[in-house]
Amino acid sequence: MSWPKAVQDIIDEFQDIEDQFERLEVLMDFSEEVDELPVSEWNENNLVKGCQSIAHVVVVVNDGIVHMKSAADAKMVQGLQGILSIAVNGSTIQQVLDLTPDFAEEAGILNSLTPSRSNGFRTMFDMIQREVREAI
Amino acid sequence: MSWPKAVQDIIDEFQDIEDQFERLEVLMDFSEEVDELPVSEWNENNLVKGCQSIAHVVVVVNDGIVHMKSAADAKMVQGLQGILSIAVNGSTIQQVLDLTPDFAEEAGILNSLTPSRSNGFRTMFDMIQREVREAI
Amino acid sequence: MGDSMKHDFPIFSRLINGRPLVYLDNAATTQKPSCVIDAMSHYYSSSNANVHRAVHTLAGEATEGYERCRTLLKQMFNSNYAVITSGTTEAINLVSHAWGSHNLKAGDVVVLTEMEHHSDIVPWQMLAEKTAIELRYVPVENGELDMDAFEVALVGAKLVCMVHTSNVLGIRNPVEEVISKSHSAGARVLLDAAQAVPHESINFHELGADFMAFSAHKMCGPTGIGALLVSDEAFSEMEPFMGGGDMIETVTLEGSTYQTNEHRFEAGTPRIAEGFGWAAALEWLSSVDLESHHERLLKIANRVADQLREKGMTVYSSLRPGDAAVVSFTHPTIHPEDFARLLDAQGIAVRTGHHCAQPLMQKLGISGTIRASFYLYNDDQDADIFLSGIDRVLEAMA
Amino acid sequence: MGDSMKHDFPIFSRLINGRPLVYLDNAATTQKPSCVIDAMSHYYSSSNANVHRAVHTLAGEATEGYERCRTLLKQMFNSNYAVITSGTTEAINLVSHAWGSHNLKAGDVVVLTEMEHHSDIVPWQMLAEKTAIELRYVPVENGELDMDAFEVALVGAKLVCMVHTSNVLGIRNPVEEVISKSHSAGARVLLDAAQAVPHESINFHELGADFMAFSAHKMCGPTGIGALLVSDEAFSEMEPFMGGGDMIETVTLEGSTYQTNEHRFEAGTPRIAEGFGWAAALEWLSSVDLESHHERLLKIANRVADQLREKGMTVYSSLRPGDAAVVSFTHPTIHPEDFARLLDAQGIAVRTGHHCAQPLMQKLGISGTIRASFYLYNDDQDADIFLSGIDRVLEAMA
Ligand SMILES: Cc1ncc(COP(=O)(O)O)c(C=O)c1O
Ligand SMILES: Cc1ncc(COP(=O)(O)O)c(C=O)c1O
Repeated sequence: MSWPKAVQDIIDEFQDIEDQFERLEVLMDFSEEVDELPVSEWNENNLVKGCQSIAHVVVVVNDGIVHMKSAADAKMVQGLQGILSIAVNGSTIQQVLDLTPDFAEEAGILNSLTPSRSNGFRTMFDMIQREVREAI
Repeated sequence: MSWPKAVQDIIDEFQDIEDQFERLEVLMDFSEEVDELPVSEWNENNLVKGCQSIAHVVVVVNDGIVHMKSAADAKMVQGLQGILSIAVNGSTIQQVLDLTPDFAEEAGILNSLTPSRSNGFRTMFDMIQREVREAI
Repeated sequence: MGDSMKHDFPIFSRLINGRPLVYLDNAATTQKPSCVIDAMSHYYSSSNANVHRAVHTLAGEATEGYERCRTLLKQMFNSNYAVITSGTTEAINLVSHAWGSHNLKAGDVVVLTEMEHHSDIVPWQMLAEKTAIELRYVPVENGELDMDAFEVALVGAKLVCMVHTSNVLGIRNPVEEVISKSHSAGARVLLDAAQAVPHESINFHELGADFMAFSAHKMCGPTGIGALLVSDEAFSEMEPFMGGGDMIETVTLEGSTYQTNEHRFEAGTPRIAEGFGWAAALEWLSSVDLESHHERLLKIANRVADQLREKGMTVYSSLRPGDAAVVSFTHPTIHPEDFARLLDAQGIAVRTGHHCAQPLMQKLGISGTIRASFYLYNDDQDADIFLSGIDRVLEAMA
Repeated sequence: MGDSMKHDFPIFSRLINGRPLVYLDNAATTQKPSCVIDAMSHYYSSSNANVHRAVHTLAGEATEGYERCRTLLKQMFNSNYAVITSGTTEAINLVSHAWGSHNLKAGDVVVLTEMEHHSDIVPWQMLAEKTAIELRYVPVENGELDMDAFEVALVGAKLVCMVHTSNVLGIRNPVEEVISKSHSAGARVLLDAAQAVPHESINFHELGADFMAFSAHKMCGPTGIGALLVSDEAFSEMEPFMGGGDMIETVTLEGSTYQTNEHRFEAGTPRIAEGFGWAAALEWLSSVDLESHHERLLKIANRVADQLREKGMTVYSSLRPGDAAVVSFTHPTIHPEDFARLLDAQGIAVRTGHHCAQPLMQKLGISGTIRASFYLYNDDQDADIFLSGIDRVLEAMA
C-alpha cells in the first residue's frame, strides 16, 4: 500500500530509529502537533473508550476538509494523537476514509506501546473515520 | 539391627532378586505360608482398614506363643500376610514386640508395592503388635 | 507410525524396571511432546511475568502468549467464549456455580447419566443439597445409554450433563441426538469432553452444546489448566463465581463491577506458563491427523480386546466406530491390582480401580477394572508387548 | 550477593531493548531459578502420570513428588493442614465457600481493611450478597492500619481477613496483635500472606492464624499453584467446596461421602508438575537466608525511596523494619504508564496502576502508582540502574 506523503514521512522517521527509548521520545515529540481540545469541551461522546489513560478526540469537517482536536493525560497518547493529526488534518473525507491504521504498525509505533495503548490508537482511528463518515 | 533368623532369611531371599517381576512372584509364593482365616470368621474387627484390597488378620496367643491367621482377596496381600506369618508364628510375645516393620523395607518388598499396599503392610503389622500387647 | 512419534516424547527414553515404557494409562493423563515441555521452560527462562495491564516487555510477552492459548482454543473448537480453568473438574464446578446457582431453583431437573465421571456428578449433588434441584440419572444398559429412558428423564429438565466419551468404556454417546432433543425440550447441555477432545475434532458451535469442559493434560498439554467453552446464550446467563484480581472492572468498599468477557470467570493470577504449554500442545495436535490415528488406535484396541477375551478376560468396552481406544477388563480370579503390578514389573503402565465412576461400577456389578487406554504414540508393538505381558502374568498366576 | 544469585535464574541472561534485564516487578511475580524450571521439565520428561490410586511406577513417582510439595509446606510453615489451590485467590475463595458459607449467617460481621488486595475483598462482597453478612473495613491512615478503628470494628466479628504485608505499600501489618485481639473477641483470622511468605519465615502454628493463603509464583515457584494453611479447629469447620475426582470417598447416585484430609478440598487432577516445581522452589528458598536478604533489600529500597523523593517524586511506602522492599511512587506530572514505558525502554521492569487495590488508591486519592519491588536476586547495581533510568526519563520529559 502506498501512503500519503505526510504519513510516509512519519513511517520513515520511525523506521530509522534503532533505540526504543529514542522511538518513544520521538513519539512524544509528536504531541506538539496536537490541536488541543480544551477541557471545557471534554465529554462522554468524545472520550476514547477502553483506553486506560484519559483521552478525548473531536473531528470537524469544514468544506470537506478534516480537522481533529484532541487531548490526553499521557504524553505518549498525545504523541499518538499528534501522529493522527498529521495523518488527517487538511485531508479530504475520502483521503481519511482511504487510510488504515496499519501505517502505525508499519512504522513500528504500536510494537513499542502497551497493548492497551495500541488498542487505544486503533480506537481513536476508528472514532475519526466514524465521525468523518457521519459528516458525509 | 539384627533380625530373628526366619526374618533374616526372608530379607536374604529378596535381596538377591534383581528382577521386579521375579520379586513379585516370590512375594506371591509366600501366600502359601498363610494359615487361612475362614470367611465365616471375617468381621469388622479383624478387617484391615485403609487397605484397598479386602484383608483380614487375627492373632491368637496360646501359652505365650503367637499365631496368626489371615486372608485377603489379592495374592500379593496374601504374600505379605505369609511373610508376617513366618515372622510371628511360633514367636514369643516379646519377640513379636521387638520386631519392627523395617525388615520389609530392608528386603525391598515395600518399594515394589503400591503406596496403599505398603501402608496396608504397616497396618497389618500394627494390628498384630496391638493384639499381642492386649494378650499380655 | 506410533513409533516415530515416540521420538517427540522424551519420556519414552525412560526404562521402567529395566524395560522400555509401554504407556497405556492415557485416559488418566497423556504424555507431553518436547515442544510442550520446551514452551514452558522457555517461558520461565525468558518471558516470565504477570499478565494483563502490562507496561513492561516481559509482561507484554506473557500476556500475549497466555491469551494466544485462548485464541487457539476459540479457533480450534469454533467457540466465541473459552474460559480458562484449572481443568475439567473446575470447569464443571464453574457451571454449577456461575450458571446453575443462578438459573436453577428448587424442583428444577438436571439430567445426568450413570456413566458420568465423579466430576460431573458431585458438583450437581452439592448444588442439589443447596437448592433442592432434582437429579435424574439416565441408566446404562449393556454398556450404552438407554436413550428411551433419556427421553423420559428429559421431560421438564433445565439442564442435561453428559460425558461425551466415557473414560471407563471408551463409548462415545450420541451427543448430537442428545443436544437436539435437549434443546427441543428447552434444556441446556453440558458436555464433559475430557476424553472426547483428545480423540476427535469438535466444532463446538456446530455441535450446538451450551457448555463443554475439558483438560489440557489429557491432550498432550500441561497439568493445572483446562477450559470451559460456552455458547453465547449460556454465557449471558452466567454470573461470576470466584472473586479477586483480574476479573473485576472496579472495586469500591460498597461493591464491585466485573469484566464482561471470559476474564469475568478467571480470578487471580492465571495459569500463565500452563497457557504457553497448552498453546504448544494445541498447535502440535493440529499437525496430527486425529481421525486416522483414531481409526488406527481403535483397530489396535479391538485386536487387544479380542485377545483378552480369548485369554479368559471379561471386556467391558464395546469399541465401536467413534469410541475411544479404551479397553476395560477384569480377570475372573486375579485381583486387578496384582495384575497391574505384574504388568508394571514389565514396564507396562495401566490403571485399575473405579476410574472415578463408582456409579457405573455399581451398575456393572464390579468394584473396578483394569484399563488399558491407547493414544497417538501407541502402536501395534505396544499392543504386542502388552499382550505378551498379559500372558506372562497369567502363567505366573496359574 | 544479588549478582551471583542471578546466575541461578536463566532469565537474567535476557536482554530487554538491548539492555540487561533489571526486574523490579517482583510483587507481581518473581523469577524462577533453574532448579524449579528443571524440576518441572524433568517431571514431564520422566515421571509424568496422574496421581493417587497409583498402580504403576510413573504414577507412584508422580504421587510421591506431588505430595512431597505438601509435606514441605507443612514442615516449612509448621502447619498440620496444607490445602493445595491454584493460588492465593482460589485459597481465599475456598475459605469464603468452604468455611464462610457454613459458619456465617445474615448479620454476622467480617472485618476487612482498606488495604486489601481485590482477592481479599471481592469474595467477601460476593458472600455478603448471598448471605447478608456485614463487611467492616478498617481504615488506613498515613499508610497504616488504624488499630483503634480495628478494635471498634472487631466487636461482634466472626472473621477478620487481613493482608499480612501490603503489595502496594510493602507495609507489614501488626498481625500478631491482630490475631490475639481477634481470638480474644472470638473471631477467626485469615491472613493474605501472598507478599509475606516470600519475605519472612512464618511459623503458622505459633503465629496462631486460622487460615493463611499464598501463591507459589510470588516465591520463585511456578504459576497455577498456591496453598491454604488451616488450623486444626478451622479445618474441622470446613465443608467441601468443589466436587469431583480425588476429593470423594464414595459416590453413589443417592449421594457421596468425602475424604477427611486435605484432598477433601482438592477436586480433580491436581497441579502435579506445579507441585514438583514448587517443591523445588521451597527447597531452594530454604537454602537462602531470607532475613538477611530482607534487611539488605529494605536498605536498598530505602535508598531508592530517598532518592526518588529528592528527584521530586511522591513516595507512598514507609519502608520500616519488617516491611517488604516495595517502593510505590508517583511523579507530579508524568503519567505512570509513560514513566514505566520509558524505563522499559532501558530494560527496567516496573508495574503501574492500582495493583488490584482500588480502595487503597481511592483512600490515597490517586488512580495508581509506579511500583518498584525488589527481591532476593536484586542488588545495589539494579537500584543504581533504576535510579539513572529515572534520571533519563526526567530529562526526556523535561
Ligand atoms: C497481597 C496479595 N494478595 C493476593 C494476591 C493474589 O494472588 P494470586 O493472583 O496469585 O491469586 C496478590 C498478588 O497479586 C497479592 O499481592
Ligand atoms: C470423562 C472425564 N471427566 C472428567 C475428568 C476430570 O478431569 P480433571 O481431573 O482433569 O479435572 C476426567 C479425567 O479424570 C474424565 O476422564
